[in-house]
Amino acid sequence: MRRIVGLVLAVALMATCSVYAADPVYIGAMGAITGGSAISGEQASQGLILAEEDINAAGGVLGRPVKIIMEDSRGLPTGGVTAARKLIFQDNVVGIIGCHQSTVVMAIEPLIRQEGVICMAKGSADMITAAGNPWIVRVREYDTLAASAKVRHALDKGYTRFAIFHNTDQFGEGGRQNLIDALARHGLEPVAVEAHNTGDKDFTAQLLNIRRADPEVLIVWTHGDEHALICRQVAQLLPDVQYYGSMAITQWSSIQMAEGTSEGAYTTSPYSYLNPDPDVQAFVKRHQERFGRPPETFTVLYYDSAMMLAEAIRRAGTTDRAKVLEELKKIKGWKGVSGIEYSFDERGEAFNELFICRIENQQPVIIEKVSVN
Amino acid sequence: MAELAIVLQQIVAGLALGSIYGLVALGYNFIFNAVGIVNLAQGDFVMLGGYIYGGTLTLLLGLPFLPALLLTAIAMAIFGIVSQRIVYYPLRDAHPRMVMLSTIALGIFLKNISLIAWGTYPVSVSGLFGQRGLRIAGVSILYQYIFILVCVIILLAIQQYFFKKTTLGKSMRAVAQDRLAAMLMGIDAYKMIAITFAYSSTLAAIGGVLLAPVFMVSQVLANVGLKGFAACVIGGWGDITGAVIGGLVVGLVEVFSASYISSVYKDAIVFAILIGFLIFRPQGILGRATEVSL
Amino acid sequence: MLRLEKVNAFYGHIQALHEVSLEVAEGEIVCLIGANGAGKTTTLMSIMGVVSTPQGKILFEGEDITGRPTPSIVHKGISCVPEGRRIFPQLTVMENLDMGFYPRRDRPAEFEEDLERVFRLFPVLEERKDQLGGTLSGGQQQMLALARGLMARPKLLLLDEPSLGLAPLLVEQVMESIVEINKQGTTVLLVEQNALMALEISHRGYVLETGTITISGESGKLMADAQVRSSYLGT
Amino acid sequence: MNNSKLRNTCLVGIFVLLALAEPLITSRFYKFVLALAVINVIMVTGLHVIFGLTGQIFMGMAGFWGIGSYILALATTKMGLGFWPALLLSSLGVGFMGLVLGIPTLRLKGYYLSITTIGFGEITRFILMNWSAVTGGVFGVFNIPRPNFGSFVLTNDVHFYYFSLALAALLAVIASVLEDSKYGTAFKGVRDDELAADAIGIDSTGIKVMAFMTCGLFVGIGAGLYSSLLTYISPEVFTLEESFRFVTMVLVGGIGFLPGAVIGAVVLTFLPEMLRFLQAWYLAIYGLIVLGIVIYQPGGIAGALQGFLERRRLARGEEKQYGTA
Repeated sequence: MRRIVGLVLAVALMATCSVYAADPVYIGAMGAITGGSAISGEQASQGLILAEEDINAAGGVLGRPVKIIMEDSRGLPTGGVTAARKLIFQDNVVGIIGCHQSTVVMAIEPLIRQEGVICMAKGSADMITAAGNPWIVRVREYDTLAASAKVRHALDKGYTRFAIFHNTDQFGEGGRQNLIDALARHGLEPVAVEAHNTGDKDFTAQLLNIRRADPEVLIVWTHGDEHALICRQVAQLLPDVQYYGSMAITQWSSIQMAEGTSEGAYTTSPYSYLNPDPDVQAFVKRHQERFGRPPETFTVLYYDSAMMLAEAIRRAGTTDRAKVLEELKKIKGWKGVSGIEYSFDERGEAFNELFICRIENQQPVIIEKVSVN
Repeated sequence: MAELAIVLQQIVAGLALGSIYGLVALGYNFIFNAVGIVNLAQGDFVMLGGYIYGGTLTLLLGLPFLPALLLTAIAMAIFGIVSQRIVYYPLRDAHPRMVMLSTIALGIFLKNISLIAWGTYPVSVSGLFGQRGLRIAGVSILYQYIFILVCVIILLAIQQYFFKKTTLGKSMRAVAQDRLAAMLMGIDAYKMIAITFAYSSTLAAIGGVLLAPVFMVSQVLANVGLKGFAACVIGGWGDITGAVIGGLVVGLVEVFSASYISSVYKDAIVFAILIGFLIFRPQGILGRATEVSL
Repeated sequence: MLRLEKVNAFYGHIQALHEVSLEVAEGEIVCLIGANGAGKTTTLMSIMGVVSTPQGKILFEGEDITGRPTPSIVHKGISCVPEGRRIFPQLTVMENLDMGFYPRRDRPAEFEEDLERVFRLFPVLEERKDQLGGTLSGGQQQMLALARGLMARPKLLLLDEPSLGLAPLLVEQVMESIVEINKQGTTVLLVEQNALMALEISHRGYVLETGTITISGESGKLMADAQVRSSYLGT
Repeated sequence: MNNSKLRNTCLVGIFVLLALAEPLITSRFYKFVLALAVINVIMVTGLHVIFGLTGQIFMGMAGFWGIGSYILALATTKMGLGFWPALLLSSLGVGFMGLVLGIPTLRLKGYYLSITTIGFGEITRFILMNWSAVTGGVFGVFNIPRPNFGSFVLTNDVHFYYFSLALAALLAVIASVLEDSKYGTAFKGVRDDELAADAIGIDSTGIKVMAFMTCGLFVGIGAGLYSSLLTYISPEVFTLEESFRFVTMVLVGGIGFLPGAVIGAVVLTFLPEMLRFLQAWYLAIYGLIVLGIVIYQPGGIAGALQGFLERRRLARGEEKQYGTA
């Protein structure tokens, strides 16, 4: 019996090998699979699973299959540095997609520079590209872009009294600074700035402090779980204030968690699953069938990154990282399943446009597309 | 007037949070009163209760509130007995530090196994009241919070009665204070301990069920364990009313320090107060609980 | 009533009792004397089933109770007042007595009657019935421990060093109450380091040395025994 | 073989093995993990003094670790100090923190002490995160230098590894000498029975403070090396989970036996990296392993080893008996 199984296995193995005679090309990815932000890691890995299938269905790259290896950063710099070393030294990857925590990207930045590995960062902090590391590109909206888009949109609606409520982590602190800068460019100052820690559950104290300042607009800069709870509590405590959320509130899961209290909130987002664009809808449908829910932002961003990296390898005709990077940076007007057209600029930013979304009937409806210039 | 409304709202929020911590503290207290140990996985038990109620019974099986609550309580009671068998019983004669480590390890295991079992998305259920609430004079209160407070008071009364008046309760306290002597009285100490774990896990289940609609269920929910612990210390170990009062104090401290001192240091402030109590007033606010040799 | 036949007991790898045989007849006070560490407490704990699986045979009223769980032994009618009293410090005097009543909790009607009996024996407990056990004085705690043991209305009462740490006057008082308890119909097995006291009030006695019974007999004879006198009575 | 001789033999063996292991590991990734492991060895040597010798469950390692890392990072990048004075400063700084933490917690025992140290660790993390003016807040500290000997800088992970290994060996020697001194006896006295220790005239509170301080001095060095190895640190690393990880290292190795703690540190640094393929399951299994050890092998690896040696000794003794018969 065992022999038969062995035989079958051997045949199966040979069959697979004959399809892909060559060694695979390895692409690395990093995300939080465990720990407090494991939710984003799961979203990312779903995108990568689909990307690997699509790349290989299209014949792989350079006549070789592509294997995407996702490593756990736990969302922490410590986890990130070992994960990156594993990907670089053990798996010899062409590039690393992620991580979505800016602090992890910053932790691996010296290594990326030293070893010359492409990093398609997913953190939003400005300092990632400001570090001047030629090997880092970013496929995500960056904080300045999101902050100024939000401020401009609110100003267009005639609001002038802004309150800011942010997470104390790197994401939130960066957002706060960018919002204050964006307001300053219009000669304004926030009437209140409040903060909360990751994992907080009750925000009454901060929201009441904000209520004292009597703002017209509340811009909240934080992650999915906290966002949902803040939406609920804002509905109780600040029912008359116009809510501007982070990208997280457009997420399908976040809207469910808010239980209707995010209704009417605006946000900037690189993606909405309601985008009528046929490419986006095709991807949403496929994801829905496969995983039982619409793809979230990190899913499409990781997917798009993997597809672009594969394309850059094809164009370069080699896995030589410098050449691939060169080709990657030449990509202009690449249409992703996020609905955004990516064009890498000299800083390595792929984003120069963004959607303004509004939650209507529990759906993230795209109101307009704004671009940097 | 507006200022008054804000202060009232702060008090309401503090009491609401505090009743949650008090609820968790009751669970700690129960095990402590009965076995003389601290189950550091109590917060994780609450999380597990929340997941079973929210993730499995409500969202997956679509059960209404009461049957879901009952089944969660039963499931957690069984789980309590099983975990007692695993993390406490083999260590019953070992140094208490080993029990402490084993409960922490159990907590880590539960947090991560629940990540696998229920996924990374927080489980959100509406409970009986959803996001509806009262509005009086500019102060809004969620019905769910009122419900929690009522439950805590009822449980407090039950627990108080149970430990002071029933033979079972008294014999549990006897087991906690001197297991050997209790056995010499003919008390089946290990049966008592199993019952203890079953009940305190049931308390955790109720905690999870009540918290799910306001906090959602995710691994972070387990953090209420530390706050509940702080409530126990501040109220005085072993004192049942003290646990609830301690919980309310922690809730109020949290909200007021977030309002008037620093919202980002509010947890640090709670910890600092906790440490202050441990050092300067280990018998707690009420000072009724006598010295604890932990 | 109680018979031990060649009982061996172990703590880990260390053998604490070597083939201990002894007998307690109904209505007797039997004392077990010996130096510190001779195995007196171990003997009692073996009877109570606290020492896990002793070898040999322990018979109570003709029934083999070797290795039975402690609670079931207690329910058979043996009570033990452990060394160091071990009253429940955080329970009130009443609650402590209530715990003593535990084996008979299915007969609540008899509680008051028993309570009266022990309060007659130890009136001080009635005065302090709402006080926490831990706040009593040493002598009062010893009385509470005795009273708690009696609340089970045991056929056989095992007493482990009831005189330990008490002032001489109190020792006398405790011993008197043991005699009184016995007169009221409870058989007593008394473990004592204070050999003189023990022999004075008991009918028979055994001497235990490093886990072995070396001498046994009527208390009066033991008191006259030269070896006992030199080793335990200090004369 | 008495206990301290067994300990010394094991330590020498472990450090020699560690020194020889590096060339055998070809992957640069695992070479880096090896360097991390040695840093953890240093940290655990410190924890051994509090937990292993003195028996106090110290759950605030992340606090010590964070403070030490930040002292070195800030001293080198903001104050312009060289690596060596900065390392000394971080050792002394954390040692001082140990003293400060030790004094008010004198009276605390068991759970109370552990919870206090949990609180200490969490408060430290909040301060590191939010006191941006000094710590740089959540953005962390960049460009932390590697150690240097004159103009020779240890940018290579392998060089860094041998350097840390030498330091770790030195600290292990110091810890062993301490353990065999009268202080070691006092530490163990407090661990085994605090009341009894008090009764025979050991100043158990003073001894606990000293254990905290010694731990701080050691951990400060490990923490300084850590931030130098990574060259970038940020505060969200120093969590309660990490504190527990260090406690686990001692536990897995065997409480009270330094070579055990060292093995525990190495094993538990490599284990997660080797279990990476388990992805989300890893931490759950890790919790289960710890639980299993606490319950079924409370002596840890060292306990298993000692049991094995004892059995072998017994077996050999029997053989001899037969031989002479």
